[in-house]
Formats: sequence, structure tokens, C-alpha cells
Amino acid sequence: MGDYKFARDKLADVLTSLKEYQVFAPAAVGDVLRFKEVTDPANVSLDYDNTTVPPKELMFPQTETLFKYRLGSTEVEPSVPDASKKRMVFGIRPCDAHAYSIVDNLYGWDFADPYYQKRREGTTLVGLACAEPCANCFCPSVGGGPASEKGLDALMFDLGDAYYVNSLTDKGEEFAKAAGLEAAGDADAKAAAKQGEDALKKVARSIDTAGIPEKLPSLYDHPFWEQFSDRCLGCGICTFLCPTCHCFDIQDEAEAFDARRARMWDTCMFSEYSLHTSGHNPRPTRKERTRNRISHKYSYFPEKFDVIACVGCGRCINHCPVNIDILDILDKSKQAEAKEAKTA
Amino acid sequence: MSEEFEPNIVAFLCNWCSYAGADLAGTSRMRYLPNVKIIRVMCSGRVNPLFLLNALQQGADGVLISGCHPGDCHYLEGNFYARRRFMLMRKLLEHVGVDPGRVNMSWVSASEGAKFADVVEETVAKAKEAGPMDQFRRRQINW
Amino acid sequence: MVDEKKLQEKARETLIRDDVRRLIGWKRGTYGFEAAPAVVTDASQAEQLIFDATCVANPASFIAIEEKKPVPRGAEPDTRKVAVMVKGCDSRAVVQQLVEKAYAREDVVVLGIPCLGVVDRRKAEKLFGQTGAQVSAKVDKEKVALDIGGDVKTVDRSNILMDKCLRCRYPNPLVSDFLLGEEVEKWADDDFADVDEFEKMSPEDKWKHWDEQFSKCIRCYSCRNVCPMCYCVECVVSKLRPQWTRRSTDISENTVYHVQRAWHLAGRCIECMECQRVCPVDIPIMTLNRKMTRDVKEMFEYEPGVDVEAEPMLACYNPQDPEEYIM
Amino acid sequence: MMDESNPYLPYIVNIEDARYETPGDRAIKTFRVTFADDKVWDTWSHSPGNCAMVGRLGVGEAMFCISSSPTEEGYLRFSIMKMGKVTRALHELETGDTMTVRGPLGNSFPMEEWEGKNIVTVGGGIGQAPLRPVINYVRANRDKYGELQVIYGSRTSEDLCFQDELGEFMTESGTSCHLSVDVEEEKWPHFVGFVPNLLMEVSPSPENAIAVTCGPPIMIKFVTQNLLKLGFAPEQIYTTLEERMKCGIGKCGRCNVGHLYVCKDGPVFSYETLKKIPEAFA
Amino acid sequence: MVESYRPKIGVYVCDCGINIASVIDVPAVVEFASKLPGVAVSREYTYMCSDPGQNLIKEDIANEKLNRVIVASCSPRMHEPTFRKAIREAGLNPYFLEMANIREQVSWVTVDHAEATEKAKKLVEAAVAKALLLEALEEKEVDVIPSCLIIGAGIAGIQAALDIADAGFKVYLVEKTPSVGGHMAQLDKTFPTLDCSACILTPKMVDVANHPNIELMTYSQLEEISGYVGNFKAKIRKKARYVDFDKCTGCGVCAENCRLAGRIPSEFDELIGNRGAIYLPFPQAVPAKYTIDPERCLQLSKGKCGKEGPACVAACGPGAINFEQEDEMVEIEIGTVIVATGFDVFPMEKKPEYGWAENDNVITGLEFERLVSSSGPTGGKPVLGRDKKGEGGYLPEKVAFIHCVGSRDKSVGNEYCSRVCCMYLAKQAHLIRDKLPEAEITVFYMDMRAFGKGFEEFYDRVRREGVRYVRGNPSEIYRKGDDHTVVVKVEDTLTGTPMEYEADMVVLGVGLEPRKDIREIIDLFKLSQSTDGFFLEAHPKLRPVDTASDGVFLAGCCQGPKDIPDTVAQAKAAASSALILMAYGKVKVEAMVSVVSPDECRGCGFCVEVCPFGAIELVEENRMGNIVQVAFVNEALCKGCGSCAAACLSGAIQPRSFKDEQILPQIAVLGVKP
Repeated sequence: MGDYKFARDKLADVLTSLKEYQVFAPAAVGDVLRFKEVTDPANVSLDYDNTTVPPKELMFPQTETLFKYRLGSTEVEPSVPDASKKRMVFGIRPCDAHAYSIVDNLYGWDFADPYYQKRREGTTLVGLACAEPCANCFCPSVGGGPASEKGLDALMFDLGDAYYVNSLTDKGEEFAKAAGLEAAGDADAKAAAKQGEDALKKVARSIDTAGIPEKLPSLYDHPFWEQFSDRCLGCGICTFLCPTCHCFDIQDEAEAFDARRARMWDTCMFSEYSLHTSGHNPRPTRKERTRNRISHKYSYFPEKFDVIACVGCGRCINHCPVNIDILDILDKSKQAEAKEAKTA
Repeated sequence: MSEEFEPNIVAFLCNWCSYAGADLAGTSRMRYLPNVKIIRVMCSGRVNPLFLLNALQQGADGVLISGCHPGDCHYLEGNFYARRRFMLMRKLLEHVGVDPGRVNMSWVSASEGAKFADVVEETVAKAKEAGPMDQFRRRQINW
Repeated sequence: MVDEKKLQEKARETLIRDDVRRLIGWKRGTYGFEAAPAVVTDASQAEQLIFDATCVANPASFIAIEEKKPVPRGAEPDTRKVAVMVKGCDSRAVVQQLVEKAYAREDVVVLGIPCLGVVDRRKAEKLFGQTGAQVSAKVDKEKVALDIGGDVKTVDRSNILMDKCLRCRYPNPLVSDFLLGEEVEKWADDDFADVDEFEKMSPEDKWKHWDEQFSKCIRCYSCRNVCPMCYCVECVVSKLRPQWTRRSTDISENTVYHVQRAWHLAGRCIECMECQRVCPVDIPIMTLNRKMTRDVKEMFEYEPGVDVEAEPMLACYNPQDPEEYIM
Repeated sequence: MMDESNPYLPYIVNIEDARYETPGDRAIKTFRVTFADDKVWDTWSHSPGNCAMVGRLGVGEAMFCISSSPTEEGYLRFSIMKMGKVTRALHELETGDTMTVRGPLGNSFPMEEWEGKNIVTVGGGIGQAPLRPVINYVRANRDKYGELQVIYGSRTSEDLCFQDELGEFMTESGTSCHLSVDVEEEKWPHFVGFVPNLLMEVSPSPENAIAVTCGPPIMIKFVTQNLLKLGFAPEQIYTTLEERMKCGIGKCGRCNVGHLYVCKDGPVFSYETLKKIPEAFA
Repeated sequence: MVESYRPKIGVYVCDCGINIASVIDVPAVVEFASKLPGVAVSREYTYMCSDPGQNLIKEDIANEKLNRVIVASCSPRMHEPTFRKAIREAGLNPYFLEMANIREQVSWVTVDHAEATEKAKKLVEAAVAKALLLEALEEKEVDVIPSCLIIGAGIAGIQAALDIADAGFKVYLVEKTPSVGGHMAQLDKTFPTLDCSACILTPKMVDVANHPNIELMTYSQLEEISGYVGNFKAKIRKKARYVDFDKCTGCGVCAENCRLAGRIPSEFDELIGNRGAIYLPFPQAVPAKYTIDPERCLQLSKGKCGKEGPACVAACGPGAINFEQEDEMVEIEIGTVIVATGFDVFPMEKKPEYGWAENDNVITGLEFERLVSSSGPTGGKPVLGRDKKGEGGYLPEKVAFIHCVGSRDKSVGNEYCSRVCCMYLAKQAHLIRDKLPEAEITVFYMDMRAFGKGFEEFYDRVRREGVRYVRGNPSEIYRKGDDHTVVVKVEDTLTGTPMEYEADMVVLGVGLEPRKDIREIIDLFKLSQSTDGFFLEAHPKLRPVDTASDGVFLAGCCQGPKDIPDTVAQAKAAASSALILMAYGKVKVEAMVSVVSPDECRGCGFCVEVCPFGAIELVEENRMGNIVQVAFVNEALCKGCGSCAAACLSGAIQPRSFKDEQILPQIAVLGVKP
């Protein structure tokens, strides 16, 4: 759609002009970056690699009330977010936007999940292309890229003195209008395109995913998983920081007589996750859990929604304390000798 | 604020000395503030320091643990363990920014009804000093 | 410094033993300033093993958190030994695990490694930025020489080593069956100045600090899981009956989680700093642990992880223990 | 059907009848419930095999199969074994209390496909619950199906569920019922031994037949093997799976076996499908 | 068929006449309670503890099918037993009772009525919260095996044994040394009455040997003890005497013929007298059976004795000597145990400045006893400086007695007073005066403590006999010149004058210490020590002979220094305590014991460490085929204090009816602001 631009020093003004939006942008909490609601546009900066915690929390908060009720009563009051309230994620990286478009499949599948979807509908995603990909990015290998438009309503390029904005949807157009952006010239468009191509070249890591989804199930009993699971801590870093991981737990909580049913992030890396009340656990050790995590992203999910549930943002690699490197695993899986998985 | 603020205090008393001491305060018709609510346990050594954390989280403005004087424990050693545990837990909470006045401990024997009454007054006073405990109290955050 | 060839040779010898099940050490990671912990089961894998200043992880953690698969009826459980390579700090974990009967002394083969300090990933990345290259690092008494994918950088070691190393009191393993490399002399000490410094803050400022830190927590439990002391079958924080901590993340539950964690490590923390290292959101977890360590030392003259014969700190007492605040 | 706009909202149901099927720490209690809001019945429809999240506000929910057949109108039945937090809380409930239901969830037995076929059900313990709707559906549509063979066993005669009905099967024409207990007891007229052995004892013919089995994983495993021995083809064998569940609508993730969500793509699977999925037998 | 799991709680709020009702708005509390979850009935009554009050509860249990009862009234320490009994009678498990203390802890202590009512509501709510999670507990009674093990056959052990045996119960009396009698047998006269120790003791010694109910095991040692009150199992090692117990007639010919006869220092004589390698500790020893000292006997230690073999064998008519004899292990089952292991005298090695080691005329009080004992090595003459053969020597002319040697002395780590020294030194001074009328006798004391019956009078008498008492605590005792004069360096603290008192005999009033081998017993029974190192009694005032371990009692000096009358008194007390258990024949075991959930236990043993009663041990558990260590509670030993639960990191061990899951709801209720 439209090509726009705004001067670097106008960033604050642009944000200020987005009155009718609740705007979220990367902000520093101590040493870590996280998407926060913009309170003072003046100290928003877009000079960042990527946030530690992905913006998935904006659609799928770590803890979310499903409904409230009084103990003893049978009236429940759902707390579904209001879609009419316009929100904007400003400066989101293409990989994280891509993640939304993947997870949409799951939340749209069969029973629609109103909590997630209402937020999605009401939210405009203004992306920021990566000029300098990080060390462990591999977005191009999984259908994304430093300037991928997937899932975005608009995509910004940092051209130094100005930001070039390419609106991709009506929502994107609305944003451009609301922000009163000036039209951009061909030069800018070219510069942006150039930046995109260069960035693509700079992406250091990659994996050829061809054949992986079909092969993984055949490696079900393969010992190669243990090379990784043996040092796995079974913590939730890889999954909690993954923009496409979407699993959750549901629990009832009560304060005196006010109670709620809430859902909170859960992870297949915890043993409680799949533990039966009987004490039987279909995934008794980290081997099965690691296998499930990888297989889910690269086999089960594609089998269901034929898209790989990974956007190559590299978070799980960057933050894994024991260097369990998903690219390494996939690589090994390709070398691994397929064995006929034994069944009952 | 503080003048009408009435702190709420959860107390853990050992059955053999302090709880009996509290009873004695009653039978001797001593008067003390109603802010302290007592939970009876068999021994101060039973009190898991996490109880106290839990009490503060639930909204108690202070806690009191009371047991037999050192050496008089009905179970010989329980109060010695308790002493260590709460000394440490108090320091830990202090480090997190919890006013140490919220964590109180006392030795009250079955014969020290008067002392128990004093302990209550002092505990309440300290909690008043510290003000309402709302640092990490369970509230309905983004409910 | 340790000769890698010797180390691999010893590892091979150990793995060949038919009473050894697995060996835990380090291998070069796929990228970056931290070597990966390595669990090897076959002598052929021995050549993967390394030791240098990037070997920050604590292998002892992996002894305790190993999940034993259910043994099918009739079959015998595998009770062979686990071999583990430990630096001075890591060895304290082994000692404490022995104190807490996580396993018997004869169940482990300890390969001790005298250590001059290991690199702090965060400090390194501040200095050189994140790297996708593999990094090796040699450390001597003054400097650390990093080989970042071929390009060599030399740094004053006080600028790049983990804080724990800058106050390391046990550079040599406290327990080991074989020592790989000569003992090094103690070159630092711990005055707990950081703890004193923190204590100067007013209660309000302390809480302000923790409020911000704890609100970052995503409860991934990596700090718990990586801890060589945390291997309860069912951790209190995930228990449902009774439920001590809720799963929902807010300042209340997060704070309680962290205080519970610090409490459960009181008199048990052996200062390997893994919890703080692994935290994805940079919560200064050790601030709490070190407070406990300092107080336990001062009040009860107790230091965990140094004496296999010691009684657990909270399972013993001294009639003369301090009680100044007790009414 | 369930509130389309928000599948997390439960219906409130009234307990019309609550009775114990079996005693003990792992007691099984059957609840007959009906919707507090009558209008729900207008949109509600379920088939044998469907499940529902049954819960108690303030405690939580868990997945249970609907143990009544759609042909039993005006109520739903759930037979619940006392196991964990939620089931414990449910067992406290009695006639007149309320609980919550979300459903119907998951897939169901292809009853239409099976028309004209002989039906063999092989159940063990609480595993009879998901089979009960099949049995009662067939009984209610007797003319549509061939012979019905009910094979059912449990640890002791006390642990047999739905005892009141079991008697009826024995006498009904076209229906046969074979019972077993694991260990010898006084005055037990029927088979003694494990269900897979009972199955071989009865050895139903695979001819134009469908076998449905449900029970403890280990039993399912051996029953399946024995059915194959008897000549049943994988696509003639059906079972239901169980996993830990939270959402019940294929979102929360935990109940997957391979790429299948048991709560959504299941609980009913043919052995033909399962044999391709190693995890199904984990 | 199956009873309901649904909690049906009955709440009963007591007016206690006006004691509660005049302060608390009881109807308001009743009303409030009736709305709480699980509450089926909520009632007010004037006196709940009265019969009609209790019947109210019983009827409701019957009619309303209550399965939990809450009584809000006085302190549970007052009436918990009453109401437990009541609901038990109504057929409900007594542990389904919870009480809210709204009298002692509310109405009697609160001024403001509104506040009192609010507090009462809170306490009731908390009680309900806990009651929802109460569990049925069973009260067990175990049979008591009607026999008693007594360790140590000094006067304490002997007395206790006789009392219990006379009451008709079996006694196993185990003594480490070859003879019963203990220290008392070594004494000459006893203060203040001066009757001869042997004369009063030996008859009792003979009695224990002959009593049909007493099985005497001398030269034996307890090796293992397991079990719990009423049901102990003990392993006892009967050390080889190398003399056939039945054949030996005690004639003593063997000893006369022993090649080492008179060449081995005798323990009984405090090494100032001698014995042979085969010996009877002392003439009146019981049993009068000889014993061979395996370390010294040439045959046993060197494998060869003289050319023609051991003379004893040849000499022994009955042919009782048997070098092949081996230790024998005996296993017994007993219901009760009395520990009467006695004391050691203060070891002078700890006080070198008194020159005891160097000077054979500086002797301990106990050595003195042997020296003046008519059955002693010197036939009762206080002769010093004899040669190896026991010839020669001299009678002292200047004798000094020193008080508080090793007692009331921080420098040697004994702060306590040994209670007997003042008087035995006075007695010994008297004996010297008796035997050597000319001798100059000086006693150096710190404080004179003559508290017992007839003590002060005796002390007075001794002083009147011309014994000089100087208040001062010698700093040093050393030999002067080459004769046997030793100098006692001391300051007379009354006059403040330093003095160097020259004496040719110094008697050190050594105090009493816990036995060096006290650890063995501690480890066997998991007993604790008080700060003075002696065994710790269950309560210093009210349970002075009980220990933390049920069924194990203390008698005599093993619990602390005592004189003979006190020892005998305590022995009788211990005997009667043991008899109570055995006579009743049953003992209740605590119902509120701790319980382990093995699946959650990490086997760290923290609980084992903290348990004051040694009730917890680690046992092997098969966890899905893997063998792990988990805690196991011996319910008969557990007292339900719950220390284990607070020490447990994962909450795997919990005291019944004070479980985390029962206390946390109380905290939740009381924690939230009213």
C-alpha cells in the first residue's frame, strides 16, 4: 500500500499523535528489554536488537483471567478483552509479528479463543525491519526474514536520519493517517529494499528444513535426543521466551471470597505438564520432553497447520543456559539414522 | 494513617509453654489488644518459616512466634531449631525490604501470662510502626 | 592450567571403567562465551571434552537433577557410578550433595580441576558484543586471552571473570579422586562488601529494588533447576496440595517464589552463582543468597559445602545461638 | 452446543443423583446431572465417546467421558474416580449440589459407520465408563446393530461399575455379557482372571465386528494384541486415550500424542491410527 | 455403602455462663459461623462442657450426620479431652474435633466487646478452615513386655533391680565389670553415719545374684538396642571369662598359682593394690567367679605360659578354666530400660599442677578409700611409699585435703559441684584422725556445703576433732627436697595470706564426671546430655528420672552427681516408673505422629537429624524400579512435635493434624484483614 516516512527526531511526535491507540514499544526494565505501554514517548528508542521476552505477552499474557466469580455463587463474569479498544505494537521485529500469524492458526482452529483473538483484532502491528541481524537469527530458514512483512500492518526501515514506513494493510494505512506521516520517495523505498537485501545476507545461521517434519517422527526412539536432553535443565526459558510457544495451564484462584479462573503460561519442559494424577507420566524424562518440544515445532504443528512453529528469532539459543541449540538439534536430526519407531 | 491503622498479626504459639501462658493471661483477666490471632502448634519447632512468609503475603502486618524458653522445650530441642530458623528468615525478609519489626519472636513460659500480654502490646506497637504490610500482599493484581 | 589432552585421556580411562555410567564435563558450545556442559557415556566421546575459562557451568548440578527412567519389571536399575569434573566452586556442590545424602561418596568419581577463574558471558558481551563464533579462553594470574573465532583479545581478568571468581576462596577442589593439573594458590577473598553495601539501603529502597527485579521474573524456574542443591522430587513452589505459591505471575507470587527459594538455600548455597548466570531477565538472585551465606557464617559460624561430615545448618543448633530480637 | 463465543465458560449443572459405584480410596461415584438452564438442552447434542470438562468452581476442572448415551434423554452421567484435587472435590458433592460442565468435547465413536455390525466392548474397571454410552446406544437402536457382546472385568466384584445394568444385559436378546474378576472370590459364578484372558475365553468372531476397548493402558495393550490374534483388523479395533488436559479444546497443548490432541482429535482412536503414533503407547 | 466425603461441620459456641456471653455477642458468632463453607449446624449453649451440652453435640452427630465438630469455648488445654471423648461416644473419630479458644484468649482479655466479637468470629472461621481438612487418626495401644533391662550394677542398678524383681517382674541386670557393686563397693565408710560401705552393700549384692527374677549378666555389655517403649530388643555381649561359670567354685587356688599373681595393678584397688592375671576383683565380689584378664594372661596374650603350661589349669580342681571360651551374644526382649551407668572420678591428668602423677603421696579420694579400707591392699593402714612388693613405707604426719578438685572449675570444663566431695573429705579427715591421732590435718576448701541430713553436724564434729579448715584453693602442689614432703601452694582467702603448706600426704577431693564411655549409651538410646555432660532428664523438675525416649529411665550418678541416699531414692523412683508401664501392661502411643509421603521424600535426612526422639530413619524405597532412600517414621517413638516438618524442604513429612495443608488455611483466614 502506501509509502511513508518520518524524520528520526520526530519519533516522539509520531507516538504522541497516536492518541486513540494504546501503544506498546520496547522499553528497558533494568538491563532487559520488554514491550511496555508507552507512557512517555520521549524515552522510546527503536535502537535495539530484540526484546528478551517476546511481545507474544501482548496477545497472550503470562497470566490472564478467564472469568471471575464469587465463591459459593454460580454466576461467572467473563473478562474477555474489548476488541474495539485500539492497541498498537510499535517497533515489533518481523520475526515476532510472523509468530502471531503462526499462532493465529492454533487459536483460530476449531473453537476460537476469544481472549487471544479479540486482542489480535484490536491491535495494529507496526514492524521494524532488522538492519543488523543478531548472531543466532535464522528467520529466512523458516519463511521469515529481517524485512519480512508476514503478520504486519506496516513495516518501518531505519534509514539513519529517517524512518521509511511501508503500510501493508488498512490498519497500516490508518496508522499512517493517525500519525500524519509524510509520503516517501522512491529513493527511500530503494534504500529500504537495499537494506532488506543486505540484512538478509548478514543472517549468519540457517537450516534447510526440507524433510524435517516428515523425518522427526521416525526418530522417536533415537538415542540422539539424549545428547541434548542429558544436559537439559528442564527450565522454561526456551518455551517462555519463544514467540510461538502457546501452551498454558488453567487454575482457580481465590482471595477470601472473590475468585477467578485464570490461565498462565505453561511449558512442556516441566514434568508436571504431562503428569497424570495417577502418577504415570507419558513423558517421564527430559528426553521425551525435549523431543516433544522440537517435534511439536517442526513436525506436529506443521502436520496440523502446515507451517513450522518457529520463526528463527534465536531466543531459545541465546538464552539457553546449557547451549541446547535448536539448529544443532535439527542438524543432528538430519544426520541421524532413521529407525523404525517401535510401537505397542 | 497510622493512628487509625490497626495491624493484623498472626501468632504461632507452642502448646506447652506459650499457649498455656496466653491462657494464663486470660485466667488472670489481663487485658491486651485483640490484633493478635493465635494459631496453636505443638512446638515452636513445628513452625515452618514459610508460614510467616505466607502470613505476610495473605495480608498480615506482622507475625509472632512464641515458644518455651531455651532448654525448657517440651520436646527438648524444638525451640532451638526455631530460634535459628526465624533469626535467619527475619534477616532475609529485612534484606528484601520488609520491616524487621513485622517478625517477632518470644519465649513465654506457661507461668508468664503477664509477659505474654506485654509481648502482644509490643508486637502490635512494632507493626503499627511499620505500617500496613502491602509490599507483596496478595491483591487482585490485573484481575 | 589444565592440559586438555591429559583431561581427555583421564576421561577416556574413566569412561572405559565398567563401573562408570556417564561422565559430566564441558565441551565447546555451538557459539559464544560459554562452553556447554557435556554428559558423555562413551569413551569415543571423550575428545569432545575441554576445560578452559569458558567452562562456567557447574557439572555437579547434573548429577542431582538426572531423572531416572522407570525400570521395567524384572530389569535391574543401573547403579553404576557417575563421573564428574569439578572446579573448586563446583566441588562444594558435590560436598553439600554428599552432606544431604543425594548419593553416596562411592557413587561418584570426582575429577577435580584447579581453576583460575571463568569468564562472565555478560561482561564479555558488554566488551565485545554478542558473537556467533566459538570462543575459547585462557586465563593466567593477570589476564584472560579470548580467542573469538580466530581473533584474539586480551583482557585484565578482573574485568571479565565472574564475580564469584573475583572473590574465590576455593580455587582448588575440596573433594576429588583425581586432580587434573596442579593446585593453584588462592588469589582472592570474600569480604561480603556487596552485602554490607546493599544493607545500607533503607527498607523502602530495598523494596523498590526488589519490586522492579521480581516483577521481571517470568518464573521459568531456571534458577531453581540449575541449582545443584535443588532436586526435591516435588518442589514446594509447584506443589498443589497444599499450594504455597500460585502459578500466576505477579509481584506477590514472584516475591514469595524468590524468598522461598533463597530461604530453602539458606546454609546450603555453595555460591556457584549458576542461578544468577542462567536468569534470562537478569535478576540479581545472588544478592539474596549471599545475604544468607554471610549471616549464616557470622551468626552460626557455618559454611556449607566444605565439610562432608558437617550437619546441615538448619538441622543443628548451638545453645548459644544469637537471639537479640527475641522478647 | 457450548457457548461458541467463549469455550472457556462452563455450564452450571444440578446434581439430580449422586451414588457410589465402588468403594475405597479410589472410589467411583456416578453423578446424574441436568443443566441449571433448561434452554441449554435445545442446543446440546453429544454422541457416545464425547467428553466434557467437569469441575467445581474454586477448585478446577478435569476431563471425563460422558458415560450416558444420547438416547438417555434429559440428563448426563459422569462416573468419576477419586484421584486428585479436582476429583476429591467432586466426590464431596451430593444430590442437590451444583457443578460445572464444558462440552461436549472431542470426537466420538462412529456409530453410524458401525450400523449393521456386531459390537464387542472390552472394558476394565473405570474403563467401562466410555463404553457404557456405546452399549446403551446400541441397546436403544437394537435393530440397527448386530450382536452386542459386553466383556467386562475388574479387580474384585466390588469394583465392577454399573452393576445394576450388567444383570439386564445377560437377559436381553442379542446381547451377551461376560464378567471377570482378577482374583478368586466366594460365590463368584463368572470367569476369574485378567480381562485379556477373558477376551480369549469368549473369543468373539472378527466377522463383521467392531471391538471397542477401554481400561488401564496396560490392559488396552494386551487386549489389542489379543484382538489382533483373534483376527480383528487394526481398523476394526477402537479405543479411547487419556492424557492430562486443561483446556479441552486443543489449545493448551499438554494432551498431544504425536500431532494429535487427545482432547480434540480424540479421545476415540482406531488402532489403525494409533499404531502409527509411538507416543500413543507411552 | 460409602460414607460421604462432604464435610458436615457442627459449630457450637459456648456462653460459659457469662464468661463469654457477657463480652462476645454469641448469637452474632453463631449466625456468622452458620454461613461458613461446610457448616451444617451452628448453635449456642450456656455450658457446652456440661452433659446436656455434650449431648447436644452427640444428637447432632446422630441426626445431622455431622463429620466435623467445632467447639468455640474455653482453651483446648481445658476441655479438648472432654469433647474428644464426647464425639468418640457419638461414633465419630475424636480427631474430627477442632476448638476455638474464645474465653481465655478473647472474652477474658479483650476490653472492647465489638472487637472481641470480631476476633471470636475470626477464630471460629479459622477453626472451620482447618476442620475442613481434618483427618481421622487412630489411637494405638501397644503391649508392654513385662521385663526390664538395667544397665550398670552399682548401688543404683542393684536397688532398682531388687525393687522390680520383688514386684514380680523379670530383670536383666547387665554389668560391664566382673562383679556387681560399682563404686560403692570400693568405699570404706560412708558419710555421715560412718557405717561400713561393704557391710550395707554386700547383702544386696548377694540378693541380686540369687533373686529368681533377676538374670545377672556380669562382665557383659549392651551392644545393640532397637524397638520402642514396651517392646525393646537388646543384644548383649557376655565377654569370655575363660573360666567355666558353672564349674568355678571361687576357691581361688588358680589365682594363688598364677605366674603373675600380685604383679598386675588392681583396678578395684585403684591400682595401688595388685592382682593376678586370673582374679576376683575383690574378696566379696559377686558372683564369686574368677575371670582371666586376656590382655595380661601369658597363655592368652603370648600363647604360652611357663614350660609346663598354665599353672592355674593344673591347680583348678573342677577344671573350670577354658582358654577356648568365646564371647557369647544374648538377645533379650524387654519392655523397659533403666540406665544406671554411674560416673568416673575426675581424671587427674587434667590437673597436672597438682602433681598427682609424680608423687605417690598425692592421692585421690578414691585411692584413699582403698588405702584405709580394711579389705584394701594395706589392710586399712594409711601407709605410703611402699615398694614394689608392698613392703616398707611410712605413716603420714601432716595430711592435707583439697576440695573441689575438678569440680566448680571452668579451667577443666566442669562448672558444676560434685555434691559429695565436701562430705567424703570430712569423713576421710575423720578417718585419718581416727587412725593417726597425732597427725596434723588441714583441709583446703572453697566453700563448705553440708546441706544433707546430718551433714552439718558431722562437719562440726570433724572440726571439733581438731581438723583445721583453711579457705583457699591451691594453685600448685610440688615436691620439696628429696624426702616425701610436698608443698601445697595456696592463699588463705579469709586472711588473704599466701602460704606454702608442707605435707607428707595430700588427698585430692576429686569430683565426679560423666563416664568416658557415656557416648556408647547415648548412641544406643539417642539420649541427650545436659551441659554438664551427664544424661539429660525429660524435665528437670517434674520428670527427673524419665528421658526423652519413652520407657528409658535414669538412676544414680549417670544423671548427675549424687550421694548414696539420693542415688537409692532415684533408683527406687526409676524402678517405680518402669513398674507403672509393666504393671499396667499397655502403653498409649501418640496418635498425632508424623507421616511421610515417600514419593515426595528426597532422602536428605534433615528430619532424621532434627528429630529429638530418634523416631525417623532412612529406609530403601523402590521408586519405579529405582532404589532410593526415604524417611520412615517409627510411630511408637514419634511424639508429634513436628520439627521434622519445618526442616523438610519439600513438605514430604507432616505431623498428623498439624499438616501444612491444615495450617495454611488457618493462616489464610487470620491473615486477611477483618
